[in-house]
Amino acid sequence: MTAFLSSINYSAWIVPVLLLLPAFGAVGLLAHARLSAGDAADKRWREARLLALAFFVAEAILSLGLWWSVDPAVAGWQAAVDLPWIPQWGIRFTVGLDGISMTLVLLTTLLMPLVILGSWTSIRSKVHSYYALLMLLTVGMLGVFVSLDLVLFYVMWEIMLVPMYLIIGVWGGERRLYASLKFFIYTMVGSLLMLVAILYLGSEASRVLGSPTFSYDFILNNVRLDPTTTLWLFGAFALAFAVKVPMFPFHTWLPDAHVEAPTAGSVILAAIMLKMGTFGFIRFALPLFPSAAMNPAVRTFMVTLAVIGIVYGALVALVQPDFKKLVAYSSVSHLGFVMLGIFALTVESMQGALMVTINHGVSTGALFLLIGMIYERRHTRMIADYGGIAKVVPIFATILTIVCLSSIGVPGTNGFIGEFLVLVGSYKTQPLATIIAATSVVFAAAYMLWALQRIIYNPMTKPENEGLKDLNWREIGLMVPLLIAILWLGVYPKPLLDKTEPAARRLVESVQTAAARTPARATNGAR
Amino acid sequence: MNYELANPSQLMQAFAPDLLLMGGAMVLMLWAAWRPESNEHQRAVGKASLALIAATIGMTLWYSTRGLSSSLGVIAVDNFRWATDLICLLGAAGAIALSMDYNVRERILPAESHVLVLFATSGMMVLAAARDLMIVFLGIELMSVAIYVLAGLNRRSEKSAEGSLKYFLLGAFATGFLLYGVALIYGATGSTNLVEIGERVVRGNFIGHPMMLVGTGLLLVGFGFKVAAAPFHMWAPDVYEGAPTPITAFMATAVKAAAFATFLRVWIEAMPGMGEAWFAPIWWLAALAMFLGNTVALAQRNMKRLLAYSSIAHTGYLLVAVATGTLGGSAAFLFYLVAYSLASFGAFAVVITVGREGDANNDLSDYEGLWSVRPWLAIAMSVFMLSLMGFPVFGGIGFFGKWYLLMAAIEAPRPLTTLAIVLVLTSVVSAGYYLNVVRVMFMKPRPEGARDPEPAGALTRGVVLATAVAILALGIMPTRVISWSRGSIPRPPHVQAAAVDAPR
Amino acid sequence: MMIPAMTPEGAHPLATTVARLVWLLPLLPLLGFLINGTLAMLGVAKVGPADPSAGHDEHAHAAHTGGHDDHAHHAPTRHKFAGIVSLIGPGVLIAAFGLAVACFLAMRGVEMEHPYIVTLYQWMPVGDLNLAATFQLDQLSMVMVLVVTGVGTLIHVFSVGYMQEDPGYPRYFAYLNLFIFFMLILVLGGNYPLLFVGWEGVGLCSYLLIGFWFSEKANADAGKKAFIVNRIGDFGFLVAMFLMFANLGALDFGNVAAKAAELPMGGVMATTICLFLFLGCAGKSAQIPLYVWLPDAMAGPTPVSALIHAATMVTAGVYLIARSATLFSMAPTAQLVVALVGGLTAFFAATIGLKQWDIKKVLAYSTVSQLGYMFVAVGVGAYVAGIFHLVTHAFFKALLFLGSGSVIYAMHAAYHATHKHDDAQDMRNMGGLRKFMPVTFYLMWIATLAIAGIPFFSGFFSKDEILGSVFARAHGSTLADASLLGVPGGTILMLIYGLGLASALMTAIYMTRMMLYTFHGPNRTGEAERPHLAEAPWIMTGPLVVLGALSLVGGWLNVPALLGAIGPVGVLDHWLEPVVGEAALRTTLGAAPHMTHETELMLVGVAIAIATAGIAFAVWRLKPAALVAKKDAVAPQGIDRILENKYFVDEGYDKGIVQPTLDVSRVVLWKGLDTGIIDGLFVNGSALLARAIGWMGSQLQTGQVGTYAWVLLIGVITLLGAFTFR
Amino acid sequence: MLVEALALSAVLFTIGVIGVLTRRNAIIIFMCVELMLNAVNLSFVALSTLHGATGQVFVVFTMTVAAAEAAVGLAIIIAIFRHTQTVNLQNINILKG
Repeated sequence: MTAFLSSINYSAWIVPVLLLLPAFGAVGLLAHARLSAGDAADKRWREARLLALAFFVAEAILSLGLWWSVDPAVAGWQAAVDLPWIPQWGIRFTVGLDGISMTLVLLTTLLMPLVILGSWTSIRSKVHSYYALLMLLTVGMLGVFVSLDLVLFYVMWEIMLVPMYLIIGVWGGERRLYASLKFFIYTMVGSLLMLVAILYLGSEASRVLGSPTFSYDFILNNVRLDPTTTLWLFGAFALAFAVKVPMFPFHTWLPDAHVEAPTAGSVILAAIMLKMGTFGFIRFALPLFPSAAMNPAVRTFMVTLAVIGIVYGALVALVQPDFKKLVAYSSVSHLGFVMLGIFALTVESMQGALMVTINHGVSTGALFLLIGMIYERRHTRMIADYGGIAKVVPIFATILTIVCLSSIGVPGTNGFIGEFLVLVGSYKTQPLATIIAATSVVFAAAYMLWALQRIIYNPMTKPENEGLKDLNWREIGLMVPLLIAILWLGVYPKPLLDKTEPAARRLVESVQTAAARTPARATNGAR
Repeated sequence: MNYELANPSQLMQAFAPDLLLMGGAMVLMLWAAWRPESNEHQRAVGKASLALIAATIGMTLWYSTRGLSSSLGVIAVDNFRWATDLICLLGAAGAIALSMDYNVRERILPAESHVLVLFATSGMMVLAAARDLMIVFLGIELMSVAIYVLAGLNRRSEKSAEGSLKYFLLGAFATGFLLYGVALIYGATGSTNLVEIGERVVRGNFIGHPMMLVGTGLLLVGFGFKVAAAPFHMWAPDVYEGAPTPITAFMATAVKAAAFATFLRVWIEAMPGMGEAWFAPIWWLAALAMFLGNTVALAQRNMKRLLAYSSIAHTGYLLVAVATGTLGGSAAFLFYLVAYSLASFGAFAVVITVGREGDANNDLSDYEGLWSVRPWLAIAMSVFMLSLMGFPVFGGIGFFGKWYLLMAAIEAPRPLTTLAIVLVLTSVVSAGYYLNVVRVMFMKPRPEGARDPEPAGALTRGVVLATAVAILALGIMPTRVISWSRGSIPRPPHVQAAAVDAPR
Repeated sequence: MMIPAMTPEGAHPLATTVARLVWLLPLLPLLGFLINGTLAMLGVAKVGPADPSAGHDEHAHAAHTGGHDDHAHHAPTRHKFAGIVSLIGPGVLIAAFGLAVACFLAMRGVEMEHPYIVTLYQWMPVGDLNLAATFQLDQLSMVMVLVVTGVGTLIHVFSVGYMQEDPGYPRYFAYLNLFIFFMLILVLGGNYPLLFVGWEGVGLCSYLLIGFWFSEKANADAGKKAFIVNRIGDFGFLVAMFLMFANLGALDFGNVAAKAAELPMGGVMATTICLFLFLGCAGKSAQIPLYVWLPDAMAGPTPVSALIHAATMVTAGVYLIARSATLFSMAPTAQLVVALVGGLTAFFAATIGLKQWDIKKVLAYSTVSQLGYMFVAVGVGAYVAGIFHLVTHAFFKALLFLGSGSVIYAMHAAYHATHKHDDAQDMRNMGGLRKFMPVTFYLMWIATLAIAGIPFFSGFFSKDEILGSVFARAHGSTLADASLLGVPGGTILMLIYGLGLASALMTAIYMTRMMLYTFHGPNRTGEAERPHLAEAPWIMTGPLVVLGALSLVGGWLNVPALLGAIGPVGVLDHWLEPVVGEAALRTTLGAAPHMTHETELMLVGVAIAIATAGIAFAVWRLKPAALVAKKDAVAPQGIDRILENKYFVDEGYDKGIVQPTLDVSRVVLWKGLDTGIIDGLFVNGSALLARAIGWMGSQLQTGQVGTYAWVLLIGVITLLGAFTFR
Repeated sequence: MLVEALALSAVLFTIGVIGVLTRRNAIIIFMCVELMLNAVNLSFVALSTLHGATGQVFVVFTMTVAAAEAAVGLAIIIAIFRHTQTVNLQNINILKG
């Protein structure tokens, strides 16, 4: 495989192609919308979704080669491309991958076809725009993972907002207007401050280099700032990422966005977009500002927020009447684990954080897909409207049970591996926080199983549920890869762990040594 | 070539593009008045005006490529002037193009309306060229008097008349302050030439001179009024709402650009030595304009008023560039002016398209579900809104405009980091109303019984398309505009002499 | 994985025997699970239409029997896949048991100094945590494997009869197979995390099987409760693992034991780890304060209660402590806690058992009580005694449960035949069943005598060994030297001994009470139903007979020296010596506990006397003839009421923990903090603030030129002020 | 002499400003604005004794501009009068908010 890939010079073009293909897809869909204007609505709809699926499948297949072509052990960026963009400002189109971003890119590309299949029948209005927006969204998401220029990163970071805003706002639920605006503005508050910080970093880098640059590598290796400035810049980056993660107390956009978004929106939000936040911490906030990240006060603060998020998210999830909202709060809890793992800063916890990142993508993505399926049949997300449906939809019930177990972190599923690694690694540096975080194993079981019981078990009290139809082949088929991932990662996570291990180790070591070099003390220096 | 301005014929040559427009406008005025009022005549004059503007643009472009310069005199011959001219001329062309359709709909028959735009534009070109406070005053008045009339052009509309009256009275009032400021500066320095003032301020250490201080302050009031900076902005929403929409677009872009350009030139050439004095006031003016413009816009339902407050907010953003006092700031200023003008003009063009006779259908609710009936129009409007918001890619060049401003603010010798943060935070507030427009168009259903917007004229459609495409294209590839704005910054002789850092 | 350097894998004597197939042991039930699970899905699933958003098919639910066949085993017909499932479900277990026996024989055949460790693959190779999936086969896990597969096989066979008419038949066997798979992972896992996989896996199966008839809310509730309470324990287990990894640097048994032995005796670290581990054990093995789930778990099918909630899963905690013997031997204080909690649980559960009417509830509390005994044993460092009781208990308690299952089966069949809806598990509705089901009757009496501790039945030996160990250690051990909250260890051990005796007495009483009310006296089932009462089919009585035999002779596994005359002394002692011997010696200060024959005889005498007295008291005091059927019974008063309601512990937990948690989450956290403060005050509040400012600003815009001029002038004055007064 | 002239100019300017702020009639307000301009003219003339002819030139410009403004202004006032039948600014406020 490796030989084949190098024979077609795969790494030289794959990243730009992955970014461009969905953009062309969007254009293609709009062109189709224009060309087929006279056709019957049903035919247009069928063709549009097929076209979208084709594009996303092509994207997924193309991206698969990354698994072989990216060698995690190599220290530099792989599949890197560096082109000039705005020379006057030193802004370049610099992209590249390491083991961490490669797994996230694959998560994105592999999940997207499933997302399309997930909304195969539920989206019927303005389908062309819908799929075009999904494609633009994909460009942004992939762009964030591959960008190695701070401005390029910011641009990619921002362009995700508009498609998601529209997806929630146009195809969403009853309170979609409120939720979409909240989502947009919440995210923007954080990211605009990050913009100022990026500019500041860039101006410092330009001073060092003598010509303008926003290169990630250059800034990483050459820009040294005084501790106070570092703290401020870290704060700006951290706020942007913390909103996206979302960390307590910046999480309140998430339940609304999740609940109101259509299935595809919820899946993408949970599975990929939240990961941008944690990825941002891993790629930018920590390595660029090690002294701030390792500052005991900052670290304690972040770990505390993470742990509050874990327990708080679980407790609030416990009492949600709406299943989507429950899953949303459970995301707050799960992402808290990621943040704990990142800021505990051991190889184990970092690997665990990455594992939870992937797992949450798979499990919560699957949960939202399942909710979407049952919503399509019953048009309600209220837990109380269900009950006892395992009798009429046994396939659905079985899959839901497995996915819930994965979300709870039952051993044998992927969820366990991630949480265990985070906790076992974090205990070395953050014992108290870890113990508090570990209590969530109880709460997670409580909210998930209670909800599960009220949905698929118990007596069937609602006559509307008696006619429910079980999953069809398409739905089963799209769940199968997710179930396989859940079990595979739970039983044999080594291949994935191997891919991220070198990068995680490098990150931990570099942050530790860099922080040791510049002792983090709050001085009354500059600005 | 270097014009010797003391020589009248060379002065004439240096002033040629302006003279072309003025002369042409006078001829057209005669022609316009010659024939009875009719739609056809109005259109014909409009076309002729467009041709005249095209000729002037051509001449300006030609001049701008010749590497001209001049001796010290009443007018400047530099790239900043040509750049400002181009922005204003394009604005005028757009305004006339929009007017030709709009006037038919609103039954505004006088053909002179287009010529008045030309007169206002020649005032702007005078402003762009002015290197003497006398010329500045003259330019401002030439521009303003024409705009007073244009604002009241729709004689059927009481709103139009009221806006015009308000603008006139307050404008004259503010002119009084401006003029008094000029007099005091003249009294303090003994000159009205900008470069001379600049040199004397530095040489004579006028920083603590009360007359100079009060004069500068009053001058700032005058400019503040023209660019609609808070708290001198009160006229703007009313006048913008009352004026015929193409004229509103003209005011929001060309008028603002010209006033700002001369403001900037005065500040760069005459006021560097006063930096200590004006830094804090301009800082606060910028902050107040951003804050007030963006918050009050949240409360607006009328699109024209909303865009008026938005333009007040953008005045605040541009003031950030002025506050930097650097060459980088000037480049950012020009770049932003382009970005803002494109988006603002496009937005007003959409307002015209959605609007109906009697300047109706300007309420936000009239935009509900626009996507389902006029998808491309809705998409274009979203591009304009996102561009005004400063959003990357979908907002095109608007993002880089903000980017440039922020970069200038952070890299200034006296970093405006706090102001930069105020800028981004008020941008967040602005998302509240810009996105609201997008949301109304895309996410609300079309109300029962709402009539579809009438098909727009070719010219109007052309303006919408051109601005939208320009915004998006320049948003991907802004390098040309960056080079252009960098090459067009005002460089007064004494600044040129000093080795100055290249702007980024 | 840090494979202990002392046991190079290939060189192990077992590596050349059949034991190298140890990985096949769990694989067999997993295979069964996969097949049965697939059959279960095929049996019920009906794939939906391609477009699910199309309108409901009104007649669709006609295909199902709807949600009304709650107790599905009322359905008359057998499942269409019943045949193949009956073959595969017990089949894989028989195969596994055969393999286990072969391994056992192989192990007997070789000289084994170190555990046999098979590395399957690298599991979590992360940083310092080099975890591999390994199986550890040694004498201890061998015993457990034999119990699990042996008793498991019998219960699978029994289930073929018991569940034959249930529509969820393949699903039942799928779960049961899965349970055995996880149980084998638990006992074979070579490190704590892998053990934990099995640990949680069996919990999961327990959850699924308790809620097997999920259409009844009580059953689903019970399953959920079991899982959540277990998770509280698992929290402790997890923290213990974190502590081990952080302080001992390893998570596999070999290295943990090696490192633990280097810890300071009685140090904080060892004690903390052990206490957290014990929290895990308390959850899984239903000890105070986490025992509450086990009685509720009786909602599951009775064979499940026998397998999971009596014989195997619930004893995992005992196994875990025996497995961690070295660690515990370094922490006498923790051992005292274990033993004391065990003793208290034994006593406490026994008191509740005295007044229960549900036959399975009696057995459930009895199980809790007996588990307490086992913890007393492993707590005081008598690991062999604990495992011994584990094994004998597996025999007689499985027998009791299956017997009660057979009774319930008969009762059900009778009620079903007459379409009567009454409680088939309440002893007040039974009575005099002896003449209807004699086989069950005799076998259950064997088990009763065994559990009561009547000499020469299996329970006598194991229980006696436990009590003797406690007594011995009270008079010389690290425990006696340690203290708990200032109370000397010796005193506590004597208290535990006392609790043990009292529990033994009560055990005899409540077991006799159960037998009397069920099988003796007049029958209270009802006139119409009586003719339908009958003995269960051979497929159910067969396993009972085997278990009966084991309950009779199980004691010979570890005959005390005192009774050396009746058989080989201390077989189990010798067998487990390589695993727990060193740790046990450390507790007893390096010497085997020594007691004079007189003391020993006295202890045995006391035990026999108490057991006999208990039975006699019950027979003397209880009058089965005076009992009335459940529907005619009057509510109990006073202490009876408290006991029958289990000291209101469940209600207390609900009021004291569950409801406050829910209320705080809902009112304070969600509505208050989340929706109120963060979202309302800060998020929407700031949006509202901006809007309010905007509104105020627009109010300033009065439309009056005068106002505008004034504002302008104020601006002018301010600006001039700023220019002139800097 | 210069100081007195400048002071008079300032006083006249202030009177003009006060007039603008206090009067309600559009025409009178406009006349107050003219007063402000002429006050400035006085300053120019006075200052030109100090700095040369530039100030006097400026005055000519100002007067010209003021005349043009007056022409346009009166036309605008007539236009509004046709709509509202009043030139009292208190009654002219349909544009607000």
